[in-house]
Amino acid sequence: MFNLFKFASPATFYPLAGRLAMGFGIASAILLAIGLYMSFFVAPTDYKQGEGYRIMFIHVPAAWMSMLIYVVMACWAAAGMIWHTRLSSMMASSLAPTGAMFTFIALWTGALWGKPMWGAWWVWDARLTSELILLFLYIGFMALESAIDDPRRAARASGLLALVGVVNVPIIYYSVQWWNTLHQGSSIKIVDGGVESSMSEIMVWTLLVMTFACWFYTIAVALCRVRSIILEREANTSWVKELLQGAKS
Amino acid sequence: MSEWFAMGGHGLYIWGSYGVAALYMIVEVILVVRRRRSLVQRLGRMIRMKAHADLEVPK
Amino acid sequence: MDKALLEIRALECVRGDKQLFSELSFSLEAGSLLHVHGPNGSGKTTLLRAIAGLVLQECGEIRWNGELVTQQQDEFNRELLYLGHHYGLKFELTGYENLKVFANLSGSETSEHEVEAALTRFGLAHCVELPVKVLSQGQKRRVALARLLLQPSKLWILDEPFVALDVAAVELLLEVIRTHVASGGMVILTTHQEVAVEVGSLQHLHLGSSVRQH
Amino acid sequence: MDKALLEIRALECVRGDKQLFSELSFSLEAGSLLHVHGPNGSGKTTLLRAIAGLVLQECGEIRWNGELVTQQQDEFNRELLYLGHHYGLKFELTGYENLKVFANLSGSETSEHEVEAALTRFGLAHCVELPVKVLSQGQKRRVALARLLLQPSKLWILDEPFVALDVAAVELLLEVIRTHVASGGMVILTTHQEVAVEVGSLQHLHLGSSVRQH
Amino acid sequence: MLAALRCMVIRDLTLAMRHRSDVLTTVFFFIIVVSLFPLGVGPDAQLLKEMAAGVVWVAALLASMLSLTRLFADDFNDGTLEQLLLVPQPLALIVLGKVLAHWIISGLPLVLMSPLLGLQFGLEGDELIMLMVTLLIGTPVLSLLGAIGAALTLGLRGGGVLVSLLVLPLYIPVLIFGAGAVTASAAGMGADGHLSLMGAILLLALALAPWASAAALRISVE
Amino acid sequence: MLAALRCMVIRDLTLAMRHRSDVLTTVFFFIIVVSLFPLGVGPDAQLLKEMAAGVVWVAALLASMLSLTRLFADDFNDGTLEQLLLVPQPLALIVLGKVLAHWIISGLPLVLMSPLLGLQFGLEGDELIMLMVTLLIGTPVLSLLGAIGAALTLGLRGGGVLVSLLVLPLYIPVLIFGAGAVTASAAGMGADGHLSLMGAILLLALALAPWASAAALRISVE
Ligand code: HEM
Ligand SMILES: Nc1ncnc2c1ncn2[C@@H]1O[C@H](COP(=O)(O)OP(=O)(O)OP(=O)(O)O)[C@@H](O)[C@H]1O
Ligand SMILES: Nc1ncnc2c1ncn2[C@@H]1O[C@H](COP(=O)(O)OP(=O)(O)OP(=O)(O)O)[C@@H](O)[C@H]1O
Ligand SMILES: [Mg+2]
Ligand SMILES: [Mg+2]
Repeated sequence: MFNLFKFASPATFYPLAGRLAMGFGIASAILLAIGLYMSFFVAPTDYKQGEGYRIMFIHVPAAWMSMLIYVVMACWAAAGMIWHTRLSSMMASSLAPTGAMFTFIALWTGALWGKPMWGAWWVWDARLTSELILLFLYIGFMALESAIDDPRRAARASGLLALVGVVNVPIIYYSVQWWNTLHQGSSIKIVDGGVESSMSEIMVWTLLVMTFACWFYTIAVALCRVRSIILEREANTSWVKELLQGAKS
Repeated sequence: MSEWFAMGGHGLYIWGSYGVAALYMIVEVILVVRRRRSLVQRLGRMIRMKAHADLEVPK
Repeated sequence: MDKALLEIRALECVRGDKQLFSELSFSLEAGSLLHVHGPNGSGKTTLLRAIAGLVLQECGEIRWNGELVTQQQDEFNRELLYLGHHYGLKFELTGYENLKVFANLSGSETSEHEVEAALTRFGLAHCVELPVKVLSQGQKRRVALARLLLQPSKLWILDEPFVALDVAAVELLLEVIRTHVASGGMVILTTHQEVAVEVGSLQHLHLGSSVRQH
Repeated sequence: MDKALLEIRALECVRGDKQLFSELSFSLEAGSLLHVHGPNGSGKTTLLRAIAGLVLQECGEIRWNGELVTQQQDEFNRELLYLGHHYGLKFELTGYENLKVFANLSGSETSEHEVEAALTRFGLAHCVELPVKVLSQGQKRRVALARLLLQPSKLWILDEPFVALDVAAVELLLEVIRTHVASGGMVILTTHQEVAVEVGSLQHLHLGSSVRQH
Repeated sequence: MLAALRCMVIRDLTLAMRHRSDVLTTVFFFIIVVSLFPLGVGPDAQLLKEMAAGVVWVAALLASMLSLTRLFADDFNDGTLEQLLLVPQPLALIVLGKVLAHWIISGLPLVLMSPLLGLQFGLEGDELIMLMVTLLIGTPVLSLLGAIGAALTLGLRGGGVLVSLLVLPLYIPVLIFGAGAVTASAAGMGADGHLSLMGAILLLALALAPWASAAALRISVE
Repeated sequence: MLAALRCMVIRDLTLAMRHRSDVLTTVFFFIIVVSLFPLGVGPDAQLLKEMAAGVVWVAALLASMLSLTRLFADDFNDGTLEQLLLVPQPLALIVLGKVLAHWIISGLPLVLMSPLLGLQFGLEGDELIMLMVTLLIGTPVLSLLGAIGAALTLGLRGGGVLVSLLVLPLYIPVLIFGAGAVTASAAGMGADGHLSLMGAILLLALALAPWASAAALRISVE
């Protein structure tokens, strides 16, 4: 989805990112409002879990985003390594904090869901553990990046780390199948074009709306952050000077 | 109303989840916007000062 | 004259937010020496390291034998000997052991005898058995330079090789460089000292506020 | 002429199983410069470090103001500034911070302004805010040398101070040394380079196969 | 190719032998950490036996990680690393040589010590052998993966703790299968599945980690 | 006297705030090490609950020890330590100030994190509080004793592992009583005895360790 702009130069990308961020931000706010309304007022009470299952509508999108963002981040890092495009590594580092946040939200909401459902805040189950590791990977990525002074070297080093760490994502995803665990397996499957699910239709729709809201939110925040990063790294170029002088005088 | 907030006994857990998630997202947005704004200010000041210095030195 | 072996085209290097040089182009054929001049911090070391592949250039290309060096790293490294500010010696090993390791890694079959001869030539006969860390500054430098006699590389990149050497050793090194160039080798060097590096085909490159070339 | 401030009597230094020099005696009064000559490994660095108290001599004595330095270590250290092969800089700190630390440690009240002036004098004005580790070799050296302008020590011991400096910086350093000697300071230095260290009262000391003195 | 590998290994082993105390400290650290647990958990023999494999494995992880911080640091500081980047051999091969030497110095002694520590925790016969075998397959993976982290943090302030943050998450699959194999064999189940998975991980690490470390080194030296 | 102490503490805290990542990495190291054990031992909740106190305590020992190696190192390398030896205040007081700052930076965060980790291991209510209290009394002792080891190994090659050899044995009494108190209170027995013993150890360490470290520093700087 970000690939469209891969070869764009920072100078042309900067204003474009501003407009896109605004658009995605608004879209995500609207979707979030609809999604929240659906999850609390439209979706029916679950016959097995009662009201508690409503945590799902934030837990599952956050868990999905946490993994997706890491993969996207690794892809950007790989692109930066292969083609030496400056923008790619900036995109990678702009995604990391949001990814870490969603990982934390998945862990937190999972723990709050686990107490009423399993009777424990935390069990050392494969999926839970690997999600925790994912959080450490994000933190390691950010720590390494902040420890290196030279931004270009920092981008390359942390990009390499992201690539090495990406092997963990399939482990998280398939952990439920490899080890039989407490945590629930996939309840939504994509079978030749159609979506098949064990949940009621309205729950699936709510989940999808919330997922897209989170997705758009991520894009908006990442674009906004990448604008700051572009400014920081390109502070000495003439286009930044013109831009800032124009804005201030 | 308060019955709805209780969520069938699971209120604490549900509101704990949604509350923290909302808090985090709002804080993140604020941080991102603030970072950009202060950066634009700082760089702008730097560039303007440099322009001044360049003007004054040759004279 | 031969076709140029080493070709630099439109090279640009940036460190931090400082552009050290840009649009730098030159070429070097077999049997010639390039002397890079410039004040402190003008980017001589950076240029030399970029050619050796230790620093990534911002743009521009470096060709060896007509091909990009990045596409033939191993072959290029076989033809290259880089000696920088650092000695690149393990201080716990003796001079002999240090040289032996480098000779083995460069893939050349170097006999014990040759290593000893190189050390003797650089006046280190009486301290072969001392670990490098107790040697004097100039002696350390001599050990590092003894590699020049052992590795059959074509291109020598020497970053201030005369530092810490006494008069006799400077003479010796000049002699070694002259022989190398005369037999078709290539040398790129920098130095702030006044030394007479006169050889057949000599080029000068000036880095600094304004980049000139002659 | 004054009474000699620094006196060396029958000094002998041994490293490993090698006697570097023995029966070495000389004295130095205020306003004079001692240039120590000798080939690589002849013991120049060892002699300088012995005077600075960084190496223990085998026998002989070193007197400052007529008293043994070992008995007035603190006072002697206050009068001494030693710059060796190593830069003695913290690579993570900026040049400014490095100098500030040294100034503070030496107990002298050095203002921000003075430190900046010293850096500017050594041509480092545009890189005060860079950590020393990214500076070029010559720039690092210049930072270390800027200490000379900040600490009011009488005796400077400089081990090959001209290494890595470009022509302008060598000139500048010579100027600084001349001023120091002219105002009653004392300098002991070694160098392999041909530089014109001509000052009022100049002594030479030759170390090496045969120890001579004039 | 092989000559260069051999040369690197011998060089690093010679260097290590020049300071023998460095080698010993890793082993002692391993022994001490393992011995701390019975003190913390209490003397219950059954409990100790059940946690034995996990504890020995975690201690091995920590010991290997601590010794890693110095894998490239010395070469980096004295400029040898630069020269190693320039020798006409694939850098990955050089890295492999260094990692091999590191394993011989700090991994192999752990493998050899492990049966003794297992005995202290009440492991017996087959379990002891299984513990040794898993460590034998697993510790090279630790050295290989750790090299990536060590290369990435080269020359950084506070590299020691940073390297643990980067490397420990990557170690986790090895830990799970390694300790799992011992537990499974203690429970009478076959551990073949675990072992073959570990073998696969080792092969994968052997094939990829040297390249990744080489790339990281190039970034750090610049 | 007190002014000098305060000055030292504030100086060290300011320095730590300059590299905030250093502070965070200690906590993360602690969390990661604790999280490694369940992966090695397996998910059996009962087993995990029994070993919880021991594991958290050992991890605290290791985290505190690792951060210790840098307690005096920076000051030593840049020559500040020499200067500190010369100020007209008892050296033991200076050391106490540094240790206090070290505890605030690396001990206190562990204490604050411990209930969360306890929860993951299934500890509840009283046990959690007991875990926190023992760590609150115990971690200052770790910093105090560790300072002696850090001072002794100052400037030595491979100091990191050496310090662990010197210091870990000294830590053992704290570990036994600290983890013991939690286990005892979980078993429903009173932990008062353990706690008062730990208090005594703390007082003793507070009275003696600064002097010992000061003496060690004088030896190392010479
Ligand atoms: C801290 C605890 C937890 C963590 C770290 C966690 C982590 C995850 C992750 C990573 C996913 C996405 C995986 C995938 O899409 O296949 C996920 C999905 C899910 N989780 Fe959790 N979880 C936790 C607790 C819980 C609890 C307590 C429940 C309910 C009892 C739960 C129910 C679900 C459901 C229903 C899904 C959606 C699965 C699907 O449809 O694919 N989780 N969780
Ligand atoms: N991160 C950075 N930010 C700004 N400038 C930098 C950065 N890193 C390096 N530099 C500058 O790049 C230059 C590097 O110069 P280099 O080492 O190539 O000089 P040199 O010509 O070899 O000098 P010398 O004669 O002193 O050896 C220095 O001027 C240094 O200040
Ligand atoms: N342990 C040892 N055994 C034998 N010789 C030793 C030992 N330690 C040092 N040396 C010798 O002592 C001498 C030290 O010389 P020093 O460093 O003083 O020389 P220098 O005159 O400064 O030389 P340079 O001009 O190269 O700097 C060297 O020749 C060295 O080989
Ligand atoms: Mg240079
Ligand atoms: Mg010398």
